[in-house]
Amino acid sequence: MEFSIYDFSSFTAWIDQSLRASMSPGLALAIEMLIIGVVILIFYAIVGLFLVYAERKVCALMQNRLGPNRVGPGGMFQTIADLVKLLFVELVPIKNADKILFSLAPYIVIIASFMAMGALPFAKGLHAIDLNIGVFYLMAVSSMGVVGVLLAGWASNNKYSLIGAMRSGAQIVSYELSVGMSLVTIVVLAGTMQLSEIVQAQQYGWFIFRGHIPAVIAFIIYIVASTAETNRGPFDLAEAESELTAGFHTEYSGIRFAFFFLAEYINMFIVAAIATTVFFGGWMPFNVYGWEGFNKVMNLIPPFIWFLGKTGALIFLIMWFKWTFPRLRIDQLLTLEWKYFLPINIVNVLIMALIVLLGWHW
Amino acid sequence: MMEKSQLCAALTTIVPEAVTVEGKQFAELTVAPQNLRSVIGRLKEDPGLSFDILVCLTGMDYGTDLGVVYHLRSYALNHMAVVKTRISDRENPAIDSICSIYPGAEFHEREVYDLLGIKFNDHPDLRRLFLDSTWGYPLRKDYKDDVNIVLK
Amino acid sequence: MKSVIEYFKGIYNGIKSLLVGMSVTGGYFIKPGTTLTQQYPDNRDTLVMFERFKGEVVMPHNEKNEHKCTGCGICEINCPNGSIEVIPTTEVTEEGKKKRIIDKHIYHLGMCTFCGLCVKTCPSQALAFSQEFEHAVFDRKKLTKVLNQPGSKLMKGVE
Amino acid sequence: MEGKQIMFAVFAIVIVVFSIFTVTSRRILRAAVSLLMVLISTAGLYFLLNYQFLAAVQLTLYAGGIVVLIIFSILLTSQLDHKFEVVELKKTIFSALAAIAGFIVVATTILKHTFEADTTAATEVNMEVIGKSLLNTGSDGYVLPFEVISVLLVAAMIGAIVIAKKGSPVKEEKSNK
Amino acid sequence: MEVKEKKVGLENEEYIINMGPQHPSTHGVLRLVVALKGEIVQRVEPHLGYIHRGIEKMCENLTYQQIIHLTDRMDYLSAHINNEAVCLTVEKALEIEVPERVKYIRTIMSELTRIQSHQLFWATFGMDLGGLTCFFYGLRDREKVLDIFEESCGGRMIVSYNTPGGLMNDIHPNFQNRVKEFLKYFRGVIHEYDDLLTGNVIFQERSKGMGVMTKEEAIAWGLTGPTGRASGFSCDIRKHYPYSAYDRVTFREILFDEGDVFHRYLARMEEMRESMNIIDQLIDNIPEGPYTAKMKPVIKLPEGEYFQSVETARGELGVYIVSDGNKNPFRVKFRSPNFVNLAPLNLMARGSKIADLVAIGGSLDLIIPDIDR
Repeated sequence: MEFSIYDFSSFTAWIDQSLRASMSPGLALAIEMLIIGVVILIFYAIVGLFLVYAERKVCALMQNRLGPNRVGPGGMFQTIADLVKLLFVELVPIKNADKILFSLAPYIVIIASFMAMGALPFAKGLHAIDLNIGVFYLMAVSSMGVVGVLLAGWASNNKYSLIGAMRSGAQIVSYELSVGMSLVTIVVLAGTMQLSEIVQAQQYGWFIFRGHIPAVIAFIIYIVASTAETNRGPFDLAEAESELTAGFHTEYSGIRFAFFFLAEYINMFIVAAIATTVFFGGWMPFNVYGWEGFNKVMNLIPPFIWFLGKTGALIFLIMWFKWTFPRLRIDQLLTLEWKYFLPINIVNVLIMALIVLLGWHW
Repeated sequence: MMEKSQLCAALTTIVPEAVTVEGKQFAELTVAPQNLRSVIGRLKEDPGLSFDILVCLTGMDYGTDLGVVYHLRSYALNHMAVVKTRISDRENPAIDSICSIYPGAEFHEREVYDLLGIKFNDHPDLRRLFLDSTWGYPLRKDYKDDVNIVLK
Repeated sequence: MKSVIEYFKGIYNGIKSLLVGMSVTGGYFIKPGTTLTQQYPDNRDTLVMFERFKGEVVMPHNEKNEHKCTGCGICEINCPNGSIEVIPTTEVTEEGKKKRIIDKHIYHLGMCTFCGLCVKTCPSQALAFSQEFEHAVFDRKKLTKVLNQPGSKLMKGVE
Repeated sequence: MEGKQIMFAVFAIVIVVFSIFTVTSRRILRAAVSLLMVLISTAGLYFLLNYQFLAAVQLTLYAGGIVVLIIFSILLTSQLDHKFEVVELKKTIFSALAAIAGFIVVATTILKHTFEADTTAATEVNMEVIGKSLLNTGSDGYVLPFEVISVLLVAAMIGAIVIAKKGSPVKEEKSNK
Repeated sequence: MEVKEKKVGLENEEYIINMGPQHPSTHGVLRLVVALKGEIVQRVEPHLGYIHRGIEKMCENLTYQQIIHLTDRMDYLSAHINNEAVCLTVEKALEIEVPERVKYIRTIMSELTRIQSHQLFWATFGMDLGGLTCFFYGLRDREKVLDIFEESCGGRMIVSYNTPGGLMNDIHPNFQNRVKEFLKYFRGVIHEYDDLLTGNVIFQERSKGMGVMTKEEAIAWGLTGPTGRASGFSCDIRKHYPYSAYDRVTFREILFDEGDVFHRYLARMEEMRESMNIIDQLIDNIPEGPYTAKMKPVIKLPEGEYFQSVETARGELGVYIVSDGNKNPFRVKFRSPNFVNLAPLNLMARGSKIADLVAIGGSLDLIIPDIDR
């Protein structure tokens, strides 16, 4: 089977070479970094705007409403209008707040999500950096966002914010374990942490199909735990608006609030993208062994469409959770992690290791 | 369920110090303020009456003296009684609290204190409920507020 | 052993209940026809209020600019909020008698609680509720309305 | 200048500046955040050296774990407007002397040492090698220290839970008042 | 004697937060001063009066017809039942027998009011617990009841439909069809309520065993309505002291023993079904006749005291009117259910988490204007 009709590595190599040919290597590197930064930034903004719109439409349809439908066709430009509004909204100064940390917090959150973006493989050869510890790197980076949340809650000088921040801290630190362990399950199956190799290893079948039941369990735990890690409903205790008004970002306004808001959606995209890469074959098209014609058609679809499509489906699943379930309580949240997810996860990893050792997987 | 006359008769035997009033909607007792708590306590404890619920606690201003009206009900026996008391001291009215008998009376008594200025002795937490301390006692008949009360 | 069974049974039942809930929201997601949103104000022309809807108090006039209000003031007495003021004046009839008629029937929409007592108690059915519901104005003074139109007269035969 | 050298300079400056902030800041949380910056920059240095595994460990454990714990405990214990008092001059002088002494020792060692340029190309450490040697019982294996640390950590965790659980929940005090 | 804000820190472990008067979960302008220790609630202290309008004082200067529209504004979700309470008291004082038709219509309207109130409870309770979709489903169904009200009464929430002696006007000719249509529709969708919330494992975990009131406590504090009945306290005025047409219908009093948040919720869910049964029994049998008894234009109650209880959606509403023979009452007292149900909040919430406090407050289904009056 041939998957590489769309290979972007030659394209990126060509850019690299033409840059290096005309200038010093240091300058070329700087320009490459600039290009990558700008591209990711633009992609980031587009994903953010689109996801906010998608969330509104999804929840509206689930609630028998129409959702945004005034600005642009089908309300497409509603989020842009909101963004413009947020840019012009006054940054309300907070009395007795620690001003430096207060303004620093949104940047930490957004930088943490930004750093993860670079390691995602969007298509063959289309990623900023292909670390050999890719999965580990993603987890490491995503664990930094919580610092921003904690700082935001503390620096706001608001009791609700502080409670929200504390909840968020406890929650993210706990659920990182589950996210890590469920990813480890697949790393055991793949035998590598490099994201490009993980995708390549799924050439003959996505891991969720190849890994038997442990992979499915790992996926379920991953999707629930990552919902919790991104502070989304039903795990949105940090901003639980019926208890803590808006939790850690109660006091934020204008563009700083927009940063938190955007980071939430980007984080959702990132966790869905990781799940896509690790469980659903990344940019690999859906192929069925033996159905040659079908596979040919599938292979014609560009890989980043596959990638974004799978990610979108997972994002829809996460949104579906939020608009259906009531919120958990903090102790139940922790019980779920420590009493259910962690033991199941450990057993799951062991079973997966056994399967790999005995060669039972496909 | 007891008839009203039967109930009245039972009441007179159990609380002889109270005056039973005839010809009202419910069996009605009038009690002196100092006897109030013991009377209501007995009404609640007596198995033949067992007034387990304090339905309503109303502060009254009769113009000359103040009063408190207690509506008691027994769901088990499906009957009701009214206990009334009058306080003639308008300057510094006080009466025994029945919070120890019916804990639910706590808010009622605070409301009466707030709106009529009747103090309840031994109330666990007697503070104004709705209004702040700069207000008078608006449910009194002689309360004047030219700004907020406009009569046509 | 029993607690182990309980543990897994709990997981199974929990997941099942969550899926049942998701089927409800997911069901509505794929049925866009159930949308209830009204496209107000686009549908202003087709929006019909119920005939008894208590929008605001009006005094119906006929085509000859006549109303039925005799200026008796019963509505003013019955209004609990003082939102109606009847300013009467006297008029000399053809027979030379002095007769009480209204000069102005003033209605403070901002104070009205739509209890309907004025409409109900009016002895000559001079008042009615309109189905108007867009009451928002920028100036509070606009909420004070004079119900009788300028130059209007009492309808013949109404005492 | 090579790109790597620029990056090294940036990281070095960040580390130096934020280290000074960490010890001089009078607000404890700002000190913690400065420490976070130092640790992240250190991770950046590891990345520069192609020690990706170590860099990720640095980020996960220090930036994501330990600093979060530090911030967490600061949130639990201290107040927003709390500032450290200005240290007495005598103490400042003493600590400055101690720091300078330490600096002299390090500087002389570095200056005396002759650094040889590493001729081998920077190689990525294979994850499999790290994993195997971590769980190796042989002479260069780490399984014994690994397990010892695990036991130690478990003991510490149990101790922490026991200490934290001292207070009894208020629910028991519930009474009909 | 305000609660002093104490310094937060190690030396004082109490952490005091103000929930309200502007807070999403207090459903109005209730202010709860909550003392916390970590996430655990040590003490809750309701501070009232943010919308105290002095309705009882206002009543002393209004006629009996005019009082009606004020009672709409106490418990605005049981507006019709509140109206009925005053009307029944006045009718009892005047010893007027209202026409049968009026009794039937009042009963149907009361039960519809109860249904829409519980629908809104379901909607907001779901939202209190973070299930935002519930809010829209609940309000979607409630709209249908409000349309029925609007067609006959002219008002949606603030109906002012009753008047001493009868009704303001006759029911709309469409009324019966619309009610039947609604019942058919609502029976079809009520299972969504259970699917979305009642059966949900997260919801059950959140609500079971929270804010428990035993039967003894419920009786001692005088809790009524679904709140009291969830504790096993049989306190349904409709059963014990039937008024209007309640003595002509058979229905079940919903009683549970647990007295926790979940069963308070369940009691309301069951009551909706029971209310539909009541309407079923009455809707086809509304007798013909006048829609109001003959009344004088100025009502003067004979001198004396009158007390009447009705069962609103939240519990027992008692109306106590003291008359001195004038057209205005001498004193009016409303024994409002929310006021009584709020009192033991501290007892219920002590020792639970903040999130539970929200759930407990939501399960009491408090309407703040009814507390403040």
